[in-house]
Amino acid sequence: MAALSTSSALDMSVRIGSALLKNPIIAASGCYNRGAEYSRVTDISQYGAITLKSVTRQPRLGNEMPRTMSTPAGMLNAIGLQGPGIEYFLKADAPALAHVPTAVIASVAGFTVEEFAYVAERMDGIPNVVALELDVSCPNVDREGECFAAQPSSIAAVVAAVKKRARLPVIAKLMPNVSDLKPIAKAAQEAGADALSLINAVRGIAIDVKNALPLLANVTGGLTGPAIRPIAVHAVWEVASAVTIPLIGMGGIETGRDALEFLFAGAGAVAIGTANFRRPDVHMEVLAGIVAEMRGRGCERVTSLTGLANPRFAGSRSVEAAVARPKTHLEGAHE
Amino acid sequence: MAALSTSSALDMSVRIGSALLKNPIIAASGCYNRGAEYSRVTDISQYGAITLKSVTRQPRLGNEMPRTMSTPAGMLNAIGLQGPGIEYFLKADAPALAHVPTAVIASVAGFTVEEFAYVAERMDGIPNVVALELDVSCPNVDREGECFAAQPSSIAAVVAAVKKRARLPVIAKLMPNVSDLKPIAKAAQEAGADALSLINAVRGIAIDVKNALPLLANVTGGLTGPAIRPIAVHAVWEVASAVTIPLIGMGGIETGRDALEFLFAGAGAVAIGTANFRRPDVHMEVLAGIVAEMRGRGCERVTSLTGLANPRFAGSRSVEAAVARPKTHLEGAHE
Amino acid sequence: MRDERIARDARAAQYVALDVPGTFSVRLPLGIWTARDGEFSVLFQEWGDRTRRLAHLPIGEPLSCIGPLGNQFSAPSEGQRATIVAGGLGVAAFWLLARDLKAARAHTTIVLGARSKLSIVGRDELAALGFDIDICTDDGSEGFHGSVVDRVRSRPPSDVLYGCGPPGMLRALCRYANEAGVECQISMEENFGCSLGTCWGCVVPVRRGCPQGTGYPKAPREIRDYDFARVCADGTVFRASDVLWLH
Amino acid sequence: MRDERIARDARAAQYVALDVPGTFSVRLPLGIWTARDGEFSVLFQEWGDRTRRLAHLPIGEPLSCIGPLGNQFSAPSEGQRATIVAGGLGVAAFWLLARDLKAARAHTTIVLGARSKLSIVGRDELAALGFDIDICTDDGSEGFHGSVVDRVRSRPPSDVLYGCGPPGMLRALCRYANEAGVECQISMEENFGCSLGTCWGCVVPVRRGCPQGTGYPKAPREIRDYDFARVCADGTVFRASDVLWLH
Ligand SMILES: Cc1cc2nc3c(=O)[nH]c(=O)nc-3n(C[C@H](O)[C@H](O)[C@H](O)COP(=O)(O)OP(=O)(O)OC[C@H]3O[C@@H](n4cnc5c(N)ncnc54)[C@H](O)[C@@H]3O)c2cc1C
Ligand SMILES: Cc1cc2nc3c(=O)[nH]c(=O)nc-3n(C[C@H](O)[C@H](O)[C@H](O)COP(=O)(O)OP(=O)(O)OC[C@H]3O[C@@H](n4cnc5c(N)ncnc54)[C@H](O)[C@@H]3O)c2cc1C
Ligand SMILES: Cc1cc2nc3c(=O)[nH]c(=O)nc-3n(C[C@H](O)[C@H](O)[C@H](O)COP(=O)(O)O)c2cc1C
Ligand SMILES: Cc1cc2nc3c(=O)[nH]c(=O)nc-3n(C[C@H](O)[C@H](O)[C@H](O)COP(=O)(O)O)c2cc1C
Ligand code: FES
Ligand code: FES
Repeated sequence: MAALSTSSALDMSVRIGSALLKNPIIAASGCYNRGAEYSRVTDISQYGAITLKSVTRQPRLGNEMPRTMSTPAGMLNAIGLQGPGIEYFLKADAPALAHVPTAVIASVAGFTVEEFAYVAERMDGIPNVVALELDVSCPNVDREGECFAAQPSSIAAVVAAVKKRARLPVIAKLMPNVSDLKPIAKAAQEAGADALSLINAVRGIAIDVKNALPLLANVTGGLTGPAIRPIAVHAVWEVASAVTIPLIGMGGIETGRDALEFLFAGAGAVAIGTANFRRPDVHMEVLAGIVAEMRGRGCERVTSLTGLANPRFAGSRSVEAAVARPKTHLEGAHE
Repeated sequence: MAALSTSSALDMSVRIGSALLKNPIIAASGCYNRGAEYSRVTDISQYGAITLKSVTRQPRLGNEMPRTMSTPAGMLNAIGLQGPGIEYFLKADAPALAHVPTAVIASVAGFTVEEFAYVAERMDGIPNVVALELDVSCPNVDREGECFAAQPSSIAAVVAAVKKRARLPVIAKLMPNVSDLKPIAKAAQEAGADALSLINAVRGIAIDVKNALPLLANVTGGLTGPAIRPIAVHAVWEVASAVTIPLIGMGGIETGRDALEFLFAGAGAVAIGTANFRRPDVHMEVLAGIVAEMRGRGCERVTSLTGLANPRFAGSRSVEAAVARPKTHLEGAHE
Repeated sequence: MRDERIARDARAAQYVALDVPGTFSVRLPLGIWTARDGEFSVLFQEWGDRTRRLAHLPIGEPLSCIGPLGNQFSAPSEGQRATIVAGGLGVAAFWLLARDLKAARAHTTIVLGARSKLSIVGRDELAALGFDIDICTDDGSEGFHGSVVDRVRSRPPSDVLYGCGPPGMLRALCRYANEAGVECQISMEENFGCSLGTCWGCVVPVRRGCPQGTGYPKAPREIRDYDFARVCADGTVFRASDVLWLH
Repeated sequence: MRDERIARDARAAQYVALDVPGTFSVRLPLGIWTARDGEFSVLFQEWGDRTRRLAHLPIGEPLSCIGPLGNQFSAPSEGQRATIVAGGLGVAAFWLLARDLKAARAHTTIVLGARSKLSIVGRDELAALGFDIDICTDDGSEGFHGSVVDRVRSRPPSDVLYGCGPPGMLRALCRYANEAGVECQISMEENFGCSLGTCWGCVVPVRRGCPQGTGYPKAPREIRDYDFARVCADGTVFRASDVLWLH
C-alpha cells in the first residue's frame, strides 16, 4: 500500500460547506490580521485559507495593556476584540482582501444575536471571502455575560439567525470552557452550521507577583499555544462523535505531527494561531508533514486521514476518500 | 515596612477547617503515594501536609498502559485510580502513616454518594490523618457518567453525605471542565465543605500519530503541570469571589513565584503534584520562595498573602492577619 | 550574531525577533545594539524563560531571527543639537543612532543612567564611537546622583531628545519634553505576541489623529478618546507629543 | 557524566532519572551504560523533546540526576551458562552485567541486534571487556540475518537469558524462554512519570502472586486476573515467567 501514490499527485483539498480549500491548513482568527504582515516574511499562499480577526458591528478599542503574556509552552492574551467595526472594515479593509493569495474566512463577533446576523449579512460579496466563522465566545449581553458558546440554545440562536441572512457557509467556533461540548456542537449543527471550529482559547489568569496584580489589564485572558493541545485534541475527539459536519481543529499546532493528531481525532482541517508568532513558515512545515504522512500511508486524499484514530468518528469522509481508509489502523483502538 | 519582620519568626501555619498545617505547602493527591518513596530523596517533613492517592471502596487495578505521556510543559495521565480499596488500605497502608513526618490528608474517591460516605467514615481515626479530600471528579455511576464535580447538586450530595458520617474536616476537590465553577463551589460550601481544592487535572487527549491510535490506553487523560497553571489560577480567582472557606490552589506549581500566584489570587494553601516528578525538593524551594516574599513585604503571617491581587476575594484571612494586609497592593487592580 | 542582511539594514531603534530554541514560546524581541562587518549584537539580561534559555545556548548555535523590524528614529535637522537619554538596557537603541549622528556630525550629547555604577552598560561601545558619556546613577555611585531626566533638566536645552528606557523614565522624559516644547522621540517596549503587527497585543494609547494610530472611527458608546498604535509595527519610535500616559 | 556515588553504586540494569534543563518536563529515565572512575555514561537517541534537549546541552552543564534507581539482574549460579540478548539501545543495560559476569568468570555469550550494520551500538565497549559479540541485523547487513531471538533459538541453549530491548523482542524472548523452560530475566521500559514508584504510571501486568506485584486483593467485579507491578520501582528487571503480555 505504501507505494500506491508516491508518484501520483495528492489531493489536499477539503470542503467546508460549499467552500473548497486547496489544502486543510488555515490561519486562525486573531493571529493573522488580514495577512499583509505575514506576506512580508512567508508565502501565505500556501495556507488553504486565512481567517480574519473577528469583526464586530461597532468599532472597538479593545482592552488596556498588558494584553499578552508568555506562559509555559503557551501565551495568554486579552486583546478585547480591538477592531474597526463592520462599516469601516468594509470601506478600508475589505477591498484589499482581493489581493490575498488564498481563500479568506471572515470572522464575526457580537454581543447580541442581531449583531451577529447583521455583521454576517454585510460580509456578503467580499472578494475572496469563502466562509464566515462565528466567534461565539464573547459574553452574551442579553444573558448576563454568559458566552453564546456555553449553552446549546444560545449558540443555536446565533447560528440560525446568521444562516437566515448570510449566503456564505457558516462555521461556529466553540470554546472549551464547558463540561460537555457534544450537546453544544449538536445544537450548532441542527441550527444549520456548515462546520465547527474548535477550540477557541482556554480561560486563564496570570498574576504579577511583584506587584500583586493580575498581569493582564483585563484580568482574564485566553490561553493558547502547545500547552493547550491535549485539551483541543480532546475537544475534537469528543465532538467528532457527535456531529457529521466538518471540524476545523486548532490549539497548539506547531508541526505536521501535531496537525495529524487533530485530523486523526476527527478534524477535516486544522488552524494554526499562536505558532505563527514563533515560526511564520509553520504552515508550510505542517503541510509538508501531512504530505509526508500521506505518502508514507499511501493515501491520495487528505480527507482520508480524518478520524483514523477515533472509532466513534461520526462524520463522513468525502466519498472518494472512503476507499483509502486503512481499516487496520483502527485495530487495537482502545475504547 | 520591609524591615518589620526580617528578624522575627514568621507564622507559616494555615487552617483547613479544624486542621492546622505547619505551612501551606501540600503534596497533591496521586503524586506522592504515601510519602515513603519521596522520603528516600528529600525531606518530606517540610511539606505542611501530604495528600494520599485517592482510595476507593473496592480495590481497583486501574487502566491499561500507557498511562502517562509527556506534553508541552506538562503531562497527561490516566492511572484509573489503581488502588487497594479501603479494607486493604486500612490493614496494609494506614498503620505506616503514623511514621509520616508531617500531616496527612486522606483522599477519597467513589462512584456513588454512598461509596464516598462509606470510605470517608472508615478513614476516621487513622494516625496523622487531619483531613479528608473528596476526589469528586470520577464519573458518577448513578448519573450516566457525568462527574460529581460537574453539577452543584451532585457535589452537594456527596459533601453532605460525607459530612454526616465523617469527623475530619472535608475538602471538596473541583475540576476545571465546567463553564462556571462558582455555583459548584458555593454548593459545596453550603453542603458543609470545610475547604475546596482546585484544580484537578484538565481533560486531554494525545494521539500516537505513527499508529493512528490514542496514546493513552484510556484515550482521555488528565493534563497537569505548568501548562495548566493559568487555567488553575483562573479557577482560584473565580472561586475566591464566591465562597468564604479556604481554597487549596494547585496546577503547575514549580516555584515560590508560582505558588504566590495562587495565594494572591485567593488560595489559603497550595498543592504541588507533577513538579515533584521533576524536582523532589520542589516543596522546599516553594516554601523558601514564599518566605522570601513575606520578608520582602514585611508580613509575618502567610495568611496575609491570600487574595492580595484579587479585589473580589470573599474569604476571611485569619483575624491576626488582617492588619498585615497592605492595602496599597490593591490599588490599581483592574476589575 | 552573524547575519549580513540584518547587520547592513539595521537602523537606529530597530529590533530583531528571535526564536529561542526549545519548548514553545513566542519570539523574543531584542533591540539591535551594534551592527558592523556582517555581525550585530544584542544586550540583554535574564528576565525570564526566553532570555534565560538564550543566555544558556551553546555558542555557535544557529538561531532563527526576523528583522530588522520596526520604524526608526528620524535624524535631527541640520545644526540641531541632539541629546540621547538612555536608561538601563534602553541604551541598546542608541549605538546605531550615535553612529549615524557622528557620521552626520550632529552636535550630540549622551546621558546614560543606571541603578548604580556596576549596572552601567554600553558605555565603552559608545565611548569608542568618540562620545563623552554623561553618567547618572540612582544611588550616586558614579556621575550625576539622580535620574537621567533630572540630568537632562539640569543641562542646557537640546533641540531634539531621543529616549529609551523603563516606562517610568520615558514618561518623565515625555512630560519634560512636552512641557518644555522640545521635540522628543522615544523608543517603547511592550510584551509582544507576534512582533509583526498582526495580533494587536502590543498597543500604546496615542492621541487621535496620530498617523501611527489605527485611524478607525470612535465607537458610539466608547468613552476613551484616544487611538491605539502597535509598538511592534507602528513603532517602536513615537513622538512624545503623540503618546498618552494613562497611569 | 561525573558522579562518584552513582558510578560506584550502579548495578546491572539500573537507571538514572535526569532533570533536563529548560521548560517543564518530568525526569528522563536513561539506563546506566558504563560506570568507572567516578564517571558513568548513558546511551540515547533523540526520541523527542527531552532527549533532544539533552543532546543539545552545552558540554559541562551541571545536571540534576537521581539514581541509581531500580532493581538489578541477579547473577547466575556458579557454573551456569549465561546469554545476554540485547536489541538496539537495550544494550545499555548490559555493560555492568557483562563486567560482573566477566569478574565472576561466568560462561557468557552476548547476542547484539540492530536494524542494520550502521545502527549497532555498544559493540566496542563490550568487546573491550573481552567478549566476542554475536551480531544480528534485521537486514542482514552484518552477522546473523534475523532477530536476536531467532539467533538465540539457533544457538545451543543457555541456563539463563538476560534480555533488554524493544517490547516486541522482549515478548518473543519471554515466549521462547517460557516454552523452553529456560530462566530469563528482562529489563523493561515504559513511559515514566515520577520514576520513584509513586504515580503508578509505569505498570506492567504480572501474574498474581508475583512478589513484585501490588499484592492487593482482586475486586469483586474485576474480570482481569493479574496484578500490576511498577517498572520504575519494582523493576526494571522481571522474570519472564512473571510478565504477562496482553497484546
Ligand atoms: C522592541 C523591544 C526591544 C527590546 N529590547 C531588549 C533588549 O535589547 N534587551 C533586553 O534585555 N530586553 C529587551 N526587550 C525586553 C524583552 O523582550 C523582554 O524583557 C522579554 O519579555 C523577556 O522575555 P523572557 O521570556 O526572558 O521573560 P518574560 O517571561 O517575558 O518575563 C519574565 C519576568 O520579567 C518581567 N520582565 C520582563 N521584561 C521586563 C522588562 N523589560 N522590565 C521589567 N520587567 C520585565 C516580566 O514581567 C516577568 O515577570 C525588548 C522588548 C521589546 C518589545
Ligand atoms: C528505565 C528506562 C531506561 C531507559 N533507558 C534508555 C536508554 O538508555 N537510552 C534511550 O535512548 N532511551 C532509554 N529509555 C527510553 C527513554 O526514557 C524514552 O525514550 C523517553 O520517552 C524519551 O523522552 P523524550 O522526551 O525525548 O521523548 P518523548 O517525547 O517521551 O517521545 C517522543 C516520541 O518518541 C516515541 N518514543 C519515545 N521513546 C521511545 C522508545 N524507547 N521506542 C520507540 N519510540 C519511542 C514516543 O512514543 C513519542 O512519539 C529508557 C526508559 C526507561 C523507562
Ligand atoms: C492574540 C490572539 C488573538 C485572537 N483573537 C481571536 C479572535 O479575534 N477571534 C477568534 O475567534 N479567535 C481568536 N483567537 C483564538 C485563535 O483563533 C485560536 O482559536 C487559538 O489561539 C488556539 O489556537 P493556537 O493555539 O494555534 O493559537 C486569538 C488568539 C490569539 C493568540
Ligand atoms: C499521576 C497523577 C495522578 C493523580 N491522581 C490523583 C488522584 O488519585 N486523586 C486526585 O484527586 N487527584 C489526582 N491527581 C491530580 C493532582 O492531585 C493535581 O490536582 C493535579 O495534578 C494538578 O496539579 P499539578 O499540576 O501540580 O500536578 C493526579 C495527578 C497526577 C499527575
Ligand atoms: S506584537 Fe503583535 S501586533 Fe505587536
Ligand atoms: S513512574 Fe511513577 S510509579 Fe513508576
